[in-house]
Amino acid sequence: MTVQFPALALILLFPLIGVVFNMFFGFRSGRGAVDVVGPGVMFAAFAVATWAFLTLLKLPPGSALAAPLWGWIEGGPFHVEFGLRVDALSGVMVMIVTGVGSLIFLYSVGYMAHDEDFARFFAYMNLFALSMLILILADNLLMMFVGWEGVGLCSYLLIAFWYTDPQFAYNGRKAFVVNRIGDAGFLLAMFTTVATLGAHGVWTLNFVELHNNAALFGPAAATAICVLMFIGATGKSAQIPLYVWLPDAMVGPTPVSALIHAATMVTAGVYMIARLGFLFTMAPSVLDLVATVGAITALFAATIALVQPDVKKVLAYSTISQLGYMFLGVGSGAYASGIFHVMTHAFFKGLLFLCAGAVMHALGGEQDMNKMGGLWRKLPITFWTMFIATLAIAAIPPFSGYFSKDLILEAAYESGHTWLWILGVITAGLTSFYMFRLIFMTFFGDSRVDSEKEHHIHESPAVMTIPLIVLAILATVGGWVNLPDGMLWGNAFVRFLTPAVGTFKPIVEANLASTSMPLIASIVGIVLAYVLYIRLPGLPFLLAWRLKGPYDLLLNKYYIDQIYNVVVTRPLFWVSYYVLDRAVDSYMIDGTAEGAGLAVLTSGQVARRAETGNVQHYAFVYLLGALGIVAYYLFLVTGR
Amino acid sequence: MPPFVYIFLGALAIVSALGVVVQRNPIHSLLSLIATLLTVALLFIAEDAVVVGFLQIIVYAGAIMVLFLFVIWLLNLQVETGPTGHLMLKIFGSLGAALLVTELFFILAPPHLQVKFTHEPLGYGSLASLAGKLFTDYLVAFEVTSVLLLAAVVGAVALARRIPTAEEFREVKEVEKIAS
Amino acid sequence: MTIELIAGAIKAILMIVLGLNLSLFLLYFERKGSALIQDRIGSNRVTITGLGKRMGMPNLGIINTTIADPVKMFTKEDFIPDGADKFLHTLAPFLALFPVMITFVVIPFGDTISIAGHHIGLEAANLNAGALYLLATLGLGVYGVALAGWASNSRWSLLGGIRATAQMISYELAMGLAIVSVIMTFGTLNLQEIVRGQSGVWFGFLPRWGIFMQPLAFILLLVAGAAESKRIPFDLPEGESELIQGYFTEYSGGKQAVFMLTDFAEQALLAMLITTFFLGGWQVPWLMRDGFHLPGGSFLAVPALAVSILGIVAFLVKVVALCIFLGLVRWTLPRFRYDQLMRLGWKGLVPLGLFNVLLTAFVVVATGSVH
Amino acid sequence: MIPLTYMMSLSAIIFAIGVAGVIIRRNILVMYMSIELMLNAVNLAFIAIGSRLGSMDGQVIVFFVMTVAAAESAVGLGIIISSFRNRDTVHADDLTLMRW
Repeated sequence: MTVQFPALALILLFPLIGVVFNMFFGFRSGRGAVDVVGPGVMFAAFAVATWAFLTLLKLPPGSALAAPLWGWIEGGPFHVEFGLRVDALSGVMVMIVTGVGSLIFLYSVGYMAHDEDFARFFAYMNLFALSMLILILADNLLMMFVGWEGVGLCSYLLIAFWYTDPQFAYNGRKAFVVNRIGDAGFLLAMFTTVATLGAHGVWTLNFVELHNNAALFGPAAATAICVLMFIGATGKSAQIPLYVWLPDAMVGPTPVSALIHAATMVTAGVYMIARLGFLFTMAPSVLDLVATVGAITALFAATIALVQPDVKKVLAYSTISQLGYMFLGVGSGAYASGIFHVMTHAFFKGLLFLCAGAVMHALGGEQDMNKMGGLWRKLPITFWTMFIATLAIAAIPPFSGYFSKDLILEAAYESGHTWLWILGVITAGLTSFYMFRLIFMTFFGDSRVDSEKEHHIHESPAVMTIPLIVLAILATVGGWVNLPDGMLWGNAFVRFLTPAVGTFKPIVEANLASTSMPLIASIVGIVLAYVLYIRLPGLPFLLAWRLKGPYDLLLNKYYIDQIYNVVVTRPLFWVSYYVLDRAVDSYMIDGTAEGAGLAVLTSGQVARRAETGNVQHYAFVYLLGALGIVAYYLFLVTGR
Repeated sequence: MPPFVYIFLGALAIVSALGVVVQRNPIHSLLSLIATLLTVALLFIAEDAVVVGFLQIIVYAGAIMVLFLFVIWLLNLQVETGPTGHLMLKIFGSLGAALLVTELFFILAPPHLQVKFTHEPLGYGSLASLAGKLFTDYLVAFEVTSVLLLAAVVGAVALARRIPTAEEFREVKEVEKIAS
Repeated sequence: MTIELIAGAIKAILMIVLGLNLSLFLLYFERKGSALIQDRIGSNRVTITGLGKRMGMPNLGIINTTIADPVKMFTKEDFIPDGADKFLHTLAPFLALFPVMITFVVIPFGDTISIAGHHIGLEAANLNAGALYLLATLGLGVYGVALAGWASNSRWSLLGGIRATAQMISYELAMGLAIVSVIMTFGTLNLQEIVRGQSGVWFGFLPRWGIFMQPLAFILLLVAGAAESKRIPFDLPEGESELIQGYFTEYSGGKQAVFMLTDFAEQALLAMLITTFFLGGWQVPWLMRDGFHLPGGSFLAVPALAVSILGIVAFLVKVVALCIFLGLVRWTLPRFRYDQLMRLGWKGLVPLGLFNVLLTAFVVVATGSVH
Repeated sequence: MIPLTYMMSLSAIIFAIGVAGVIIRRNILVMYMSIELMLNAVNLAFIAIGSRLGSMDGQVIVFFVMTVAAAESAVGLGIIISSFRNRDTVHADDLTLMRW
């Protein structure tokens, strides 16, 4: 059943207010007002979202809240409404976005305290929140696409926030372009959908109606649409082959990395696939593709993260690999578990980024872990929260990450993707290794901080630490909403989501080995990290020296950027310049244009002879004309 | 009106019209033109278009021609001297004009020109009848004409006005100060 | 038919002679009247063998103004300056005099009289479009002075001519507006009709003259006419102190006499016009066709012929009185400056005239007296 | 009453004279005068035919023609003055700006 809940519009209205205020009055009103309005609207939206979510919980399972606002496009039979819809899936996402979002906004107040462009920053952030909420609350594909584009734009704007550095601006452009490729896929998928359904006389993009008419999609159409959608998802969610933008996106302010590039936007792809689950279920081959890509991405990114010296780079690659987990989950058909990991990941990865931000804040923008160490006494809150988050991401029970990641790997195993499961397990081990490497290098050992930065290391202000603590709590208990079967309330989360995304039907029975392997792998990773970075600090360098080849390979991220540069970018530039610009533009187009001009010119040169410029000559010609006309009439009256 | 009046006036009109073209001195041309206008006005009156005839004298001869006179003075035009070029143009222009006359003769001569004669109504050509037509059938045209005149006045001023230099402007200001 | 023609000729000659005689009178007044006003003796030398003195009468200078001056002028050398356009130089004075002279013929100087069963209106030409004819001829008066100024190839003359032209066409406008308002009041273009329209009385005693119907138009016509005839205070075209004699600086002898005659004739014509339009023309107060209807209600019978003669006399009296008035003005006021002249003409009289026409139109429509 | 053909021929002749004047005189002012000549010729034709048809329309048209002629000459003379000011000539064959 669907309940009308107009208040949903408020969730969009509040960020909109924030955008308008910060964009047009932010500078004049000064820092105080911006600091109040920027996070304030997010908290307000969070409050409304909570209200909506609670009402949703009271309703029987499988029901939804809807707020059809107005008709948007009326093209004959084809019509698109501007409507909002909150079912279990989007409800969870809204809670994540507004909740984590408001915390991160609060954090940014402290983080951006010394930046001049605070108003622009919060305007962009509010705009991002607005777009993300549109993406989530949309009740049809087109509106979702609007949000999809909006978050892409905001990502670009915020990555290049400090646009004075050309490198940053370049990274922003890179993210934007790469995203465009994915968006093209999304767009084509939409066209295909409309075409396919239109052939059957159904003109709609509404999710519910699509779901009801899912039977109309033949397997071929479903496959095509899903592939295109998946391309879009890889672009937005940084999967192979379109992940390259995310590491570079780290040049943006850390709250941006936390909110956009860890917690919310990058999970849009997962959300989209879960939202269109009924369609993907009709295309199992695509599901396998999704799962494979996810697993490989997870392992791939994790290996790169092993050796990165830059703290944010490590977190970026770990984000990619966690996203890979999510895709593995949804690819295995367990959409609920994927979304579950989205939630927990939002908690602990957001927390990790915020902590990294706190560290950088304390060290005056230092990002190189080789210049850190021994900070845990100086930054106790940061340390403990980050430690909790690390345990969570390393999937150590009872922290949240354990439940979600375990659920995903279990799903992978039970859906028969054994090899992918093995990859996932290895990745789990790598994950815990590089995360604890990060912890150890940052907070333990003796300090390697530059001496001039040494003395003014300080714990962050409360406005920054409070979000850390709240998120730490969430990262701890967040996973408990979905315990293994039989314990207390069991898998309440999955049960809650099931009516929205469908059930997961295992084909292989899980066994003790399959359920215990990930945990073992994680612990092994932790021990390994401990040995390497606490016990024998020299060993890593020795290894790096001995295994120079693989080390450089990882350090340089498999030279993927260089390869793309040679394989894609250069040819593209070459074609654009030599073919399109030189040949087509200058010869064909300009040739025709100038040719026309030349023709006119020459004919004018000829015709000019007739022009003496003397009025009387013209008058004489005029007289001749008059004579002719009179003669004609003379012929009329006299002739015949 | 007895025919000889028409003959006399017509001959006068043609002669003076020729004068407009052949006189070398612009002032003489202007005088010939005025003479033509007056004779034509008299022909109007002879044709019972009394009001229009007098209007022609008042407007044309009394106002517009004075304007011409002023312009001639302003430009200080003298007798045209020296060879006036384009002899061919002159010859062919005259020939063309002559040809036009002959053609018009043929067209305007009976039997081609059929006009059914009617007796003129009472008060024909009087101010009342003219005004009656003007303010009923031709009202819109009349109003539009007034707008046209206004536009012409503005345009003429804008065209002929010379932007005074700074000190000229100052002088004008002083004069006005003295005057007021 | 013939008798009408004869009568017309007689009347035309009569009017022109009248105009010329008035001009002579004005010439006399120019001499002796100004002397009187300026407390001089004036011209008093030439006499016919001192006849007047012998009779012990004071010499009023009639002889030397009315006879000696014209004789003297016409006997002087007629000089045409070098480089002047001879034809136009000769043509100009007559071009100036001609329109004025032909204007006299439409002035009604008396009521219709009947001689031997023939009804003869006492005006040279009874035009239905008399007022338009008036305007037309007055408009043509410009060319004489303009060409005189141009043709005599002299700076003074040209300046005077330009001034005269500008002044005349400027004040023609106000004049025309005044006449138009009168026409609207009486609803006819025929001057005789206009004069007839001024018969009768208001409130039993006030004659229904135009001056009482159109006081504003009266003032307009008076001022504009004075400017039209280039008399002081509007005599810039011939301002002696600035341009020796203005547009007829280069004229001498008979032609100059013609110019002066034109001036006087214009003055006389102006007087006649004002009389016709505003002072009831030949109307005698309270005099009907059969006799006087005095305000008291008492009646005094008068024979028809006497009525006609009385009318003519009244006309002449009014005209002469106006001439004298104009002369007084002339000898009283100083001369305008050029910009003042133009301002008065364009910013003063023309708007007033327009306003007056508008007002008249309203009144005419309101009183429903649309003809 | 004089036959219509006479008036028509008269107006035709005057018109043709005006045409010739426009073409052969190089003084713009005189060309303008010739244009006025043509206008008057046409007016004459209007009046003649109108009086023979016993309709006032011809005279009304003539009235309008006069008004338009007044406006036209006002603007035209303004143009002549300004052109004389800028180019210091009133000869049509010196004012060949239309060429470039």
